[in-house]
Amino acid sequence: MNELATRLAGRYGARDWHDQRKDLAAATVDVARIRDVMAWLRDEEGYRHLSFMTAIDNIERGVFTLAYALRNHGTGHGLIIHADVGRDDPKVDSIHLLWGQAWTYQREMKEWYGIDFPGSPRVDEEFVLEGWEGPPMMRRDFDSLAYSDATYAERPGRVTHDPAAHMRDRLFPEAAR
Amino acid sequence: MEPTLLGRIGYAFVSLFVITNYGLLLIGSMARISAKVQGRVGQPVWQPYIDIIKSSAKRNAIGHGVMFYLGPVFRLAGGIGTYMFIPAVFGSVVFRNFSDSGDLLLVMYFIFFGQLGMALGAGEGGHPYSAIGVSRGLAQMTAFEVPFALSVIAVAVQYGTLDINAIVAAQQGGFARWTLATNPLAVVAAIIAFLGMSGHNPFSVVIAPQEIPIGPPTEYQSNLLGMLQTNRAIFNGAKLVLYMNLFFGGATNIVAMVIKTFLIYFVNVFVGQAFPRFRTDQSIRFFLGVPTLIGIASVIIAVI
Amino acid sequence: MSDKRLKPAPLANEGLPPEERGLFCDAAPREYEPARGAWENFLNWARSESLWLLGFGTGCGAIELRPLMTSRFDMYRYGIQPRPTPRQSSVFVIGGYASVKTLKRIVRSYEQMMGPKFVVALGSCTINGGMYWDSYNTIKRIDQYIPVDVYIAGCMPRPEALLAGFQELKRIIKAGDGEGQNEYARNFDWYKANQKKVIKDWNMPDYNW
Amino acid sequence: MRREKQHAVPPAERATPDLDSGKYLVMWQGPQHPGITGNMSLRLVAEGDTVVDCETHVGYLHRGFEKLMERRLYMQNFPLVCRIAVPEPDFNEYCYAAALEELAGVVIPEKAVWLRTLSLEMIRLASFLMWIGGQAGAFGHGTIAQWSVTMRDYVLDLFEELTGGRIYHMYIIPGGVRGDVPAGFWKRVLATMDVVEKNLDDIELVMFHNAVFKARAEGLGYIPRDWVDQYGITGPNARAAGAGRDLRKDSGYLAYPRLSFEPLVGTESDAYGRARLRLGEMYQAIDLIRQIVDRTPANGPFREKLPNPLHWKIPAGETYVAAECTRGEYGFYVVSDGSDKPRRVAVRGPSYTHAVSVMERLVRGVNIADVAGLMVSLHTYPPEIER
Repeated sequence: MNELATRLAGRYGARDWHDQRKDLAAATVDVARIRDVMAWLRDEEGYRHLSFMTAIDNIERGVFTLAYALRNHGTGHGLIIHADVGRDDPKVDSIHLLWGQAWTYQREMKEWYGIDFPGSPRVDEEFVLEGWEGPPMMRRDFDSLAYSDATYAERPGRVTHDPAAHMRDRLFPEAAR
Repeated sequence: MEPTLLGRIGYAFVSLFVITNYGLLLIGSMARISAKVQGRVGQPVWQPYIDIIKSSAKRNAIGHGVMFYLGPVFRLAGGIGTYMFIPAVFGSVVFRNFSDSGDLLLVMYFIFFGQLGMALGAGEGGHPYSAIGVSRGLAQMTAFEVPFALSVIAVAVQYGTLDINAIVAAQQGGFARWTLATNPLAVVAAIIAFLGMSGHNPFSVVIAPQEIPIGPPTEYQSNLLGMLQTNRAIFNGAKLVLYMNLFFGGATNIVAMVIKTFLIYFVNVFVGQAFPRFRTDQSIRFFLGVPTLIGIASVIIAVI
Repeated sequence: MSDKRLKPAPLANEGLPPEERGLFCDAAPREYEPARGAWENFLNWARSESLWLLGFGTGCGAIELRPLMTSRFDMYRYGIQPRPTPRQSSVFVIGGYASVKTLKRIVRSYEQMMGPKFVVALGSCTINGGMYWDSYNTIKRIDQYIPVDVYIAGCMPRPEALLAGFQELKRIIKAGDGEGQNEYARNFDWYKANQKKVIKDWNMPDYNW
Repeated sequence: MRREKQHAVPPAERATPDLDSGKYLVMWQGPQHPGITGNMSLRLVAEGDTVVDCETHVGYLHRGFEKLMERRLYMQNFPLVCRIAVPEPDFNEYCYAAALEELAGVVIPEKAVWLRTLSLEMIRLASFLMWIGGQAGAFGHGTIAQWSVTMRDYVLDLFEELTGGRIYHMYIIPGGVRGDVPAGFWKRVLATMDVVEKNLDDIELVMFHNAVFKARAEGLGYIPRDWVDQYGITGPNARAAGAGRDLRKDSGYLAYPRLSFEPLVGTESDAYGRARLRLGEMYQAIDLIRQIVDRTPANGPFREKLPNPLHWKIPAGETYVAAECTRGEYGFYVVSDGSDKPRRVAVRGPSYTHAVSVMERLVRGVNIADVAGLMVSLHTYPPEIER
């Protein structure tokens, strides 16, 4: 797979190629060229199957790291393409014309992370939430527990142990000492 | 001796009471039989009674206008009317109902009547699935009425009368004189039509829970639903009695009536358990195909 | 039918656009007097012996309803059977956690059911949030939003537990305590406030007939 | 009759009918609808009896798993992952466990490999049995549903004996499996397999040789071969279309390379062809289970000793582990930042493509009566869409 790494680096300046398994590798490209990379991988290199797309919130570096997982059914090799996009006003090229299901993932990312994919169909519609007010909830700075406590009524009498403490005291006492 | 009109009305109530309970028990026992096919124990035989009581005991009900209320009334009237003009037991005074000469046409009309009234009422309900169910039901009805009407015509031609009593009388005296023996094609066509009429699989397109839950009665609840359930029992019984009279030699006592109708209905349930559901267009195509040809053939046989 | 005539206080239906408000019934629910004595007992017996579930799998608990209504645990034996439309069903089975989006439909379906109506809530998630206690999208206790008659704990409750729960529900109904509908009508404002607190985009009538 | 071959268009070019023309009827199928799988809804626009447009609405089951997992320890996530796909939780457990093992460099013992394979195949059989009931029920054939769901229950009894849980097993944990095989278990497995196989023969006789079922299912929801890559279709839906892709063969995880089986490939991916293929896969699963029963080592460790789960920190890294579940490629994408909580866990459910893009594409031109059957024949499952 290393010749693919060199080709990818040569054509699109892909960085930090990493072989996770013998059938899974990852590389990082520039977000501006993501659509070209995808089209090239799909048409030239045989990575015709888009497994999924998602994003990782690297809040420390102030970026969302997109992850596009492709699979080459001929060689059985999987490839994960990464691209960093800034956390403030993120915009990424849509690939809904390359794969018929990509628009759904993009709609999901728009709702869950606030990453915009201009031109993607129905990208602004609500996907899984309804009447959601507040920040995109998959961002790291959104606290699920605080929101839940503030919004939903709690039944009195529920004792919430800190799970770690409970495991330390009750389940694995030998680990504590 | 010939009872007075008042006496006949009283007898009619008796026979109506009998057929209602019989129909309910028939539905309950058939549900139990199909449960056995599915490997279950099944609901109690008297479950239909409880359901009707429960539906009628609902505390609130909503309506969608006058026709909405009239729908079940028409349906019930259709069911009772169908039954009232069929002699349930041949030669019996009590179960003779109001059957007189020429009543076959009246019965045929009443079989439609309930469905049409139901269509009006369900359309008033305003639920899209009700509208779809109504259109499906009427479309299929027009389809299965063709073989049914043909077979009835064959019977009428064969016996040269439209009086059900006369038809039954002509079939007395052993199996060889039944329509089943004398004109089997008519019976085949009529039985296939009966599958559609009673709405069992594969012709249960009207109330198809997975497709249009649950068709015309979607909006009906409470006492209106109870009325529909009662009518289901009466209407089933009436149709079964009609079939028994036309094709299976009628019945000279209540026991024979029970046995014959039970067997006729059992055929439906048996088929219904073994088949999925047709699409509406497919069922129409089916009814207008082989069954219609059989019906025509039966008429020809009856004529010559 | 009589409910149409006497309406206590017409509801505002502020969630609807003004031109549509006339299209929906604006009558608040009212309480219904149970009948007296033995007659009411008889009716309650009938109600308890023919429980019609609303076929609405609101959560993963619905997966155990499948075995329940099939041959292994045959719930038809006990007069329980599913109905596809809320108008005709009398028991609402909340299958586990309810997300906000589903809660909206739960409220609608519940209000469309004809009383007396009963609610059986499955799973720990409906009691106190269960393992989704810190989720941003699932409510923690269902009885803030609709009255609940029977809770069946567990994740998920086994079919045997469901049967036991239904027997308990029958006992409650026979005892004449299954008055969830009246309770809902009595505390209508409180329930509505809770619902509107959670359901942010309230674009339906305040009370769905 | 087969539908003529449709050409896939990206949904951008979707022609939306103008609803004010009065020619169309808009209705919602679901969420409260017996003909919908799980808890989702379709907004159908019908012209007469034919659906001309459809929008799938998901999210009724959204619990925010992926957010909750970021708040919990790696071990604490195990009760969560199995609840993402209720009919077949073991695939979630396997993918998550395998991802953690790969990142943490844990090697599981031989016996655990076989027991995991057994659990995966048994849940595959159970899930298919539930599906075939749904498929028959969607066409109004309740008898098949009654039979098959009962058979599924017998398989669940085996699970209850093996893992203690009927629906949620939490049997596959990092480092191996949670428990050993109880005494006499193999005998009961084989007995149950015989019962199920016998019942499957009945089902094939009653369902697949049924003229009405053929009339309903043939030509319904025809998926052309060239859609498979365009829409990322996997699993039986793709195999029925002629794409012989089975991760069990291709990526050869667990004990599958050592088992003798060939992925089934069909020629026509319509409802009938898919149902046929899935029936074949049920027989295949029974055969695989019998092989596993023969070849599982009798003794030996079934779990690797793990560090204290409280302080189990997994070195930074990322991986994507996929398995062939009943519906297609099921994958977990786990990103670790070196702490004791995952940084990101993304679930790839096959229904994601099948139930949204493919469904919206296929349902156009279909009779209203067939929408439920089409939906079931794609074997979609909502919770893995919205997580």
